[in-house]
Amino acid sequence: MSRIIIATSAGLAVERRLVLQVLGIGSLAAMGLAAGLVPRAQAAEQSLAWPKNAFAQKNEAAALDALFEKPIVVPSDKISLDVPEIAENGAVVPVSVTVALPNVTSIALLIPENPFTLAAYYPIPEGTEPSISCRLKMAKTSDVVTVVEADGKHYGARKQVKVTLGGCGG
Amino acid sequence: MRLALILLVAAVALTGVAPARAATQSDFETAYRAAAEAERQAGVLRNQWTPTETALKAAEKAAATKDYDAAVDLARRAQALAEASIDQAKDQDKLWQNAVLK
Amino acid sequence: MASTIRVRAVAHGESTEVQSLIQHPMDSGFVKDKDGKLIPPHYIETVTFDWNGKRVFTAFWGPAVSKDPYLKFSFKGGKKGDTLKIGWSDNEGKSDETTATIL
Amino acid sequence: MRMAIAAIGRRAAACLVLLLALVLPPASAEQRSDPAADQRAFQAYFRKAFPSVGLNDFANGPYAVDKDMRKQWEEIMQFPPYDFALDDGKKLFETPFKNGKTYADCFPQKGIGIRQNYPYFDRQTGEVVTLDLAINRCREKNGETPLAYQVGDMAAIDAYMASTSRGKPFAIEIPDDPRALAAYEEGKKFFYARRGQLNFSCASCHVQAAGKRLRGDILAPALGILASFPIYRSDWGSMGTVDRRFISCNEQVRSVAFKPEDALYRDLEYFLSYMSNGVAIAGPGTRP
Repeated sequence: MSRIIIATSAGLAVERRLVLQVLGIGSLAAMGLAAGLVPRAQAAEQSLAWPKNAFAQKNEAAALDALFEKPIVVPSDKISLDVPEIAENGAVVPVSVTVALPNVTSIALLIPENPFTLAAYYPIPEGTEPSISCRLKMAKTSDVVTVVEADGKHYGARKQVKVTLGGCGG
Repeated sequence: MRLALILLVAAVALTGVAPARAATQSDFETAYRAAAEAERQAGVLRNQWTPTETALKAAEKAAATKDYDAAVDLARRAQALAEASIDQAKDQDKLWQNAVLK
Repeated sequence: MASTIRVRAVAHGESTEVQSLIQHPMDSGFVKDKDGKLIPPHYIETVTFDWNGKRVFTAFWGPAVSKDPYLKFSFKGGKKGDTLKIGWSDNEGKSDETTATIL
Repeated sequence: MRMAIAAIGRRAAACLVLLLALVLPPASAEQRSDPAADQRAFQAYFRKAFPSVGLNDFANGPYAVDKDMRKQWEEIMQFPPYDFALDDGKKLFETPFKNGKTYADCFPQKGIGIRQNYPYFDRQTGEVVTLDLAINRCREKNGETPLAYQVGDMAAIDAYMASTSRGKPFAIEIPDDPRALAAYEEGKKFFYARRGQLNFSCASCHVQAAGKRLRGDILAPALGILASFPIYRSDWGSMGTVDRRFISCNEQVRSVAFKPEDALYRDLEYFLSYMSNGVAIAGPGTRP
């Protein structure tokens, strides 16, 4: 109920952000201060086991809920998500994320059109740059979504990658 | 035009013959032998097609289940494909020169 | 048996850039073999990087990470000659680890 | 007197040539064979079609002609997936056979930096010898079983040998020997002749449609196409040799492929490599 799917266009993003603030207050009230009372270090430690439940989810909302406990994801232009427009091969799609936000504690990568949505989750310890590159498989054309946790808040960015049938060429 | 005529004749022949009597093992063997021979010739020209091989195998399979109608059909298809590949090889034996970068 | 892990760690001023490549099939569980049977999922779940006993990076992966997975990140600290310890473990309980010298 | 004999001889020779021309029309095609002229026309075509691509960059196939693909490739090349094969290949290459000899003993310059000279025409046996064939002959000569072509150890050894030749331009020679010219012509014909139910030639994709998209892929220009071999193809998820590529290309146009190292494939490799003389070896490489 409190989660917002990230918008792609800037205009929509602003609109959503206003909505978010309203919802944000609501959800904060609903949850009480419990979440805020968990010290960051402890939260980081807890996250250091492979998040089995999150990796088992088959849609974006469920995966994010499992990973972050109903996060409010705000689109952010401080996240640069670098993916190809057209994947040369869906089996190997280079993905890079660089975040220009302070106190980043994790970076998650999701591919909503894949059988399992969550592709990779990177807790970022203190002293490690909030910037990663890896290669992911994509079953078909989909958005690649990144959700970044920073100062206990959640920020997102997404971009579409077209995956076409290969099998020839070279 | 000629192709249309051939097809027409073939269609008439098929509709005329097929319902009259089901294909026998010997029909299959005749059709298969002809197809295999055409495919062998394509092999000599080093120009076999994979769909021909697929059709030949499917024909064998159909014959093994005694579905001779299907087996004959598949063998004839294999023969047509093999003959097309032979034609291709013979045509390309000269035509390839037109494609050479000069 | 050669290591399944390749690491290139280079110190640039205050931080160290780490790139790694791990030899692993990363089978998704959705691909069929030649006989049409599904290849069961087999993928790395966790990769860890330690520098001077400090955990500088953890990767949690699912089956959507590509075969022979590649990873790049940077951490503050690390200098030429320091060692980096890298380890992975997969969903079948297999694992490997190696050490690399920062260049 | 001597002049008369010479005159008769000349006339007889002329008759013989005429007779031969009548009896053996295909021989005239071979007589017209001019590999050097073919090569000039071939390279000029691609240089004109892709004016911004440097000669050596043709080795990089689709990545030379498409910006978005190139960016993905550069990212992949930060840690190329053929690294494991390269290391395996070096180890295999350096491991002695049971008789104590090594691959190095079979090759000129101990096998280092020679990839650009393959395939070559062997005047003793009258056939085209590719690097892969030479590797297996080396094994057999030393009492070892030949390796399977296309993948695995063969691709790994290729990868290592190619890596020692990086930057060295293809330098294929076609000796003045009718058998060598015949092999070259066979390869050339194979390249340009349409085959398979889809009626494609190698040239349909890699000349006429080079640089264009076919389904999800960008088709590599034929010039320099073998300079990056062996390749790690993401589509295969593994390494493959020239044979593997030829066989998969043939199958894609629904043509029954030949066995690896079939004389036709060796001739094709001979032709294609000769067309790419001057393009530097860049293997091993990666492809989508």
